[in-house]
Amino acid sequence: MSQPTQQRTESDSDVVLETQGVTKTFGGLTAVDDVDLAVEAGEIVGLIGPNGAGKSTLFNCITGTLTPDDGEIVLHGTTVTGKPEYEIAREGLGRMFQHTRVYGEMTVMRNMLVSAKRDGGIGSVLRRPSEEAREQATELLQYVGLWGLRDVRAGRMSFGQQKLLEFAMALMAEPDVLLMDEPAGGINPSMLNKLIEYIRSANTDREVTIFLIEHNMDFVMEVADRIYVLAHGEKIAEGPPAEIQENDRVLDAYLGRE
Amino acid sequence: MSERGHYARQMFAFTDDHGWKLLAVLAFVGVVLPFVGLEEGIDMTILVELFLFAILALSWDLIGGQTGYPSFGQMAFFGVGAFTTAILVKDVGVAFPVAFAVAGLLTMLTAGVVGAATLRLRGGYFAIATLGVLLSAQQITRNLEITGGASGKILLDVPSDTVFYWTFLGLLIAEIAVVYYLQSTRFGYVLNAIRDDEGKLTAMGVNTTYYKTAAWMISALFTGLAGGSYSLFNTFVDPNVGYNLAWNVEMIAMALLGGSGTVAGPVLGAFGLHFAVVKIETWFTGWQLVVLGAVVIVTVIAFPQGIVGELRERASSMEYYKHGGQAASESPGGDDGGTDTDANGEHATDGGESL
Amino acid sequence: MADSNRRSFLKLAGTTGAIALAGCSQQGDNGDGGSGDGATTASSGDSGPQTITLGGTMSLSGDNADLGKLYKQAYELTIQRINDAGGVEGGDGNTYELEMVLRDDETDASKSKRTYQELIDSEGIDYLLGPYSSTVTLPASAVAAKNQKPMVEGGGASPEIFMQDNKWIFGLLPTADKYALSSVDMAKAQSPSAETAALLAEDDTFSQSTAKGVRAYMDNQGVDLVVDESFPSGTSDLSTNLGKVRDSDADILLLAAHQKHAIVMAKQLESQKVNVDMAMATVGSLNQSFKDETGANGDYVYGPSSWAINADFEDPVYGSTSDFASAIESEYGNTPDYHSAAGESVILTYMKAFEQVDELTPTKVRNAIRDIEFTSAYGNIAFDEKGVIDKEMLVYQWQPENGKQIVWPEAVQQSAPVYPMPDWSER
Amino acid sequence: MAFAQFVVNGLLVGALFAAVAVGFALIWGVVDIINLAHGEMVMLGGYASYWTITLVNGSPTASPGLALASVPVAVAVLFVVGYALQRFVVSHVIGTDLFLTLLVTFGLSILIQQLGLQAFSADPRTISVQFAEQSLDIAGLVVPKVKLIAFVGAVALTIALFAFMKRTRTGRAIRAVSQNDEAAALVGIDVEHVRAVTFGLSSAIAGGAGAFVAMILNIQPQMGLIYTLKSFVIVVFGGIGSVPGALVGGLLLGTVEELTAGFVSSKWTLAVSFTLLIVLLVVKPQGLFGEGMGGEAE
Repeated sequence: MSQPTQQRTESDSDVVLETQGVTKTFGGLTAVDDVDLAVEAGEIVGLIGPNGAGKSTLFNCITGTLTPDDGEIVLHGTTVTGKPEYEIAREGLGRMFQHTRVYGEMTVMRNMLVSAKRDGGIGSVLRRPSEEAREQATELLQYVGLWGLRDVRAGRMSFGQQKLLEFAMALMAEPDVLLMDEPAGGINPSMLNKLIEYIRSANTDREVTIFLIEHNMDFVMEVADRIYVLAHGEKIAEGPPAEIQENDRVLDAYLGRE
Repeated sequence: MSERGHYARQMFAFTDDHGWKLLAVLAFVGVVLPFVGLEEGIDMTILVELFLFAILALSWDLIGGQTGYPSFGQMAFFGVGAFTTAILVKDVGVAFPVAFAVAGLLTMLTAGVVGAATLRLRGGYFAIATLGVLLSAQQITRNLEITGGASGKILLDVPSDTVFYWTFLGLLIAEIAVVYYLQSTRFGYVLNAIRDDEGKLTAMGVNTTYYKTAAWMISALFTGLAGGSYSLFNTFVDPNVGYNLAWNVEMIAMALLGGSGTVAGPVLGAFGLHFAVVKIETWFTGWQLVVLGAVVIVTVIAFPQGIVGELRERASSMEYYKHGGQAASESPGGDDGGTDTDANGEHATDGGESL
Repeated sequence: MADSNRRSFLKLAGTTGAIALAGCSQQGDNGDGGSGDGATTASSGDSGPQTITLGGTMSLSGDNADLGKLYKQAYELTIQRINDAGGVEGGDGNTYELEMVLRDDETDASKSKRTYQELIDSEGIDYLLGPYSSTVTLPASAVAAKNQKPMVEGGGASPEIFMQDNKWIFGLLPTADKYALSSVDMAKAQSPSAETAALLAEDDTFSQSTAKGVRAYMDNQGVDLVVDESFPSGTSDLSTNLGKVRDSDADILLLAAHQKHAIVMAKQLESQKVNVDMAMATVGSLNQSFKDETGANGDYVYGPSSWAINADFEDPVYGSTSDFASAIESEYGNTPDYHSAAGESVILTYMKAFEQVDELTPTKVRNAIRDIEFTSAYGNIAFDEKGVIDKEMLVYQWQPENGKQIVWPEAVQQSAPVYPMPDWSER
Repeated sequence: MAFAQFVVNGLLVGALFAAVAVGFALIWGVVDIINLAHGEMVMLGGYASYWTITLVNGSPTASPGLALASVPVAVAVLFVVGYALQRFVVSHVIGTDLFLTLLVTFGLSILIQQLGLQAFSADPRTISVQFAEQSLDIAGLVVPKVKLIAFVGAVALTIALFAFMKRTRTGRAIRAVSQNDEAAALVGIDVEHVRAVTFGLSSAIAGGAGAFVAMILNIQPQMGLIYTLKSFVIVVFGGIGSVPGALVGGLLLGTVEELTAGFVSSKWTLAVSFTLLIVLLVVKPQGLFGEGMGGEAE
């Protein structure tokens, strides 16, 4: 296949998520064009690019919301392209949405419990949630500071509170890889540092590999180990934050010089 | 669905309690009444109808309120059940309990088939598709030989009203117990999550098809069993009785006016509205539908979240502010996020998927 | 018709229901209100004349409210006339005033069981008036049988009602299967004699019974059925079916349906260029409103009736058929038709039965009705062993010169039928 | 020949269904209301026209000119009725749960129907249009004159609505509200008023169609339900919320029904259209003509 894949053959065992030549077009417009990228276990990887660069489309291809026209999605070394979204998610891929999505009419606690990783067969579905799940939910809610609101209808909370809840819900599912679409979007500055802290600790303490789209440059440069840059659907750069900041093609893309 | 409608469906900790009490009171009163003088007659007939409508409202609510799939053709299953027992008892000559069981199975099967086709549709599309199912079932039944065509089936050799009193009471208690229990399980949580944001749930690794199909089938089962008993109770069924278009709307009105997404709401809504209908028919003979129409309009406008829902929303507000509300997790002064809520947060979860 | 007593009784019944709903055990006081033969009739107490309350439901709203209105008028006026004349001389020596409780069933068969049960238990009614339409009558008649209360009805004509071995139901209309037969007889007797027929039937119980009856009859009489179509009640346009009739060259056209479709047929016969020798509609083609709405297009259209407004029958309340007709007309401003006359005779049947029993119990009254024989504005009233009146349908035709005329049977005809109907090109 | 005749029958009556459904689609698209009382607007329109003619002539018999002149009366009356209903009743449930709006319009439906029953009695009524009951013979096909008038009238109503939406300021405001009511409010559009006007237009066109129904068929207080149900089918045929789609859908439904009546049996007409509704929704929820047609008039 294409070059980057071959370059990293020696480290393949560490790669948890990989896209190989992923292409997606909508009625003649190519939203994602032959994109290769790889996320290794334990990394925090950023995905940036100007508006309309195809970042969200790429995310949707990875999660199975969209099926790529061409190319493969590889999760833990197995191809998952074309599988239903929920199956891909079950294989350890978590996701947070750009517009925060929680179950608005359920209580905070139930939002957590319904997000728990399913254990056991049909029978477990028809039982009350296990003690472990409750403990885990309690711990996570205390961690993000929502424990006091556990019996409140989630949709009643503020946007920031919902964002934290969604983050806690994502962790509740114990993902290996967590895809975050603009986690910092719409959050007030005072909460931003808290968020960075949460993401870091999820990454280190809970061993969640994180792959995030972000527009807030300060945020992404601070939190990410490595960054991919998309423009017009194509991958134009990759590397550590410092390198990306110096990259001419990236600057051109952002400043519209082409 | 959005804004006002959703207040009706929250704070489940509150409902758990309610469902339990309702179940206990209903079971006690229902079982005791026949031993303290309830005989066959008008009171028993009205009680049977109250039970019947409570079963229907709760059935609708399981799929329409709890799962958020707005079925607008639930009476299709009632008709399938009604005609199944009518044919089995009258033409095949099987005993009522057997016919009853077959009716339940057949209705669930029908729901499975219909669900496979329609449960992929959302919001208004689903509502119309299910309405289409009801209407074509009615028309097809009208043209079939086996169902008695337009003339329907006369069923005079049937069990006594007392048998149906116990049947409907048992069905209602069973249904309340089932829904009440399911609400506390992962299954129940998933149904509510489907209602709130099915896409999110799928992204979190849940195959929603199984859950919503199962909910639809349970809902159809109780509707079908109610229909299966009703045709014999009424001693007559034709396509207008079996696929009653007025009831199709009434059961939804009952669930919504009581408070949908709860156990107590639909049951109390059914009791209240049907009792009102009975009284209106006596007091406003000839004008009863005018009054009923006005009552429905005024009630919906005055209590959009239903009666139980109204209580519920107050409880939720108290809970939120008791624990500091917005300030609970945000630094003081940082209320930018708060103002964003209604514009973004609510719409993303509530408005995104409908129509 | 409501007095304060009934109101308070009704409130009491309501309270009982409410208590039952709330779950308290105040149930002992009901259920004995009206069951069993020995029950007393609801009486207004004091020392005034005793009253007998008749009760039933009618299509006061809903699809058949136009016909339900006719029954209600006839019931009310007849009861008023009886009371004005001093009431009913009961066979037990007492004099009774009649009262009536009439509920609205909206022509909804899922309402009749509860409503009739309510009338019996809460209103204490022992003598039931039947509803309109066969579907509502079926469950209602089952309630009557179960509670052993007689039910006399003038609005349910499906033969199924009387095939259930129900000893408590009596019908004053010829059964639906007979509705179209005399029209076929008439067409057979004309020259040229009808050999082929087209049948269009609405898909409701009544019309399907009519179609079934006439189908068998035509088969028997050697009339060839060349078009045989049913259509849903919701159908508003008959042109494709009428086109089939035109292309089939059928001699006669029978429409088994109600007034709505009778009007559409009359309008569209011309536009679809249907030239048949006879076009008849089973229900609704004989009302004045049919003619008013269709104008010249309604000319020559036939319809069956179990009653002749100009027949000369003696009537114990009004005097004669024509007196009855003019009484209704002056009171309500519309001409009565056979529905009205049947309704009137429902009340009279009870009156006659009350006069003949030595004790007023539902069973005795029922037995009296079985053997009853009298004449009313409607004609000779007597029931066969199934409980149906023995009556044949007359055939009427709208004639441009004379208006509505009885044209069959020949023995009673006012005018000869204009048969064949003139072609549209010649009108 | 039979085939052509059935198609003609279908198109003639289908245009009326279309005019009814166009209003249904409009209000669904713009105000997001599934109006279960829409059929009652047809009924009221029919009576408005009927009483106008009766008032002028003393009987419901009219020359073609008077019959046509009664249509604008029905349109105007129903516009006012629709405007008021939205303003005073339906506006209370705008933007709430789908079923709350369904319940309110259902309540309106029975209320209007029953009040109609009390006011007009249950007797079916019809308008006789003089000289128009006969048929034209066009290439061997039977084409009733009165139906031809109604066909042209119904199509004209639909086109007038379409032109109104495209050409007028109000039309543009309606489209703006349908696309984004919040943005429309920001640029100074009185959203409440526009919604009420839309409801008025929707009812007006249904009322106009009702006047034609009174001429070619008949009217009754309980006639509304079947028109509401057919509107559902048509709107699904044409694509939900699409005005031009509804026109085509109506013609199509008429044709399908008459072909069923002609070649199978009239007793299956409703069963076939309701089943088609389900199949279409499942297979092609965006309607037979896809999004392309749907987008335009919304």
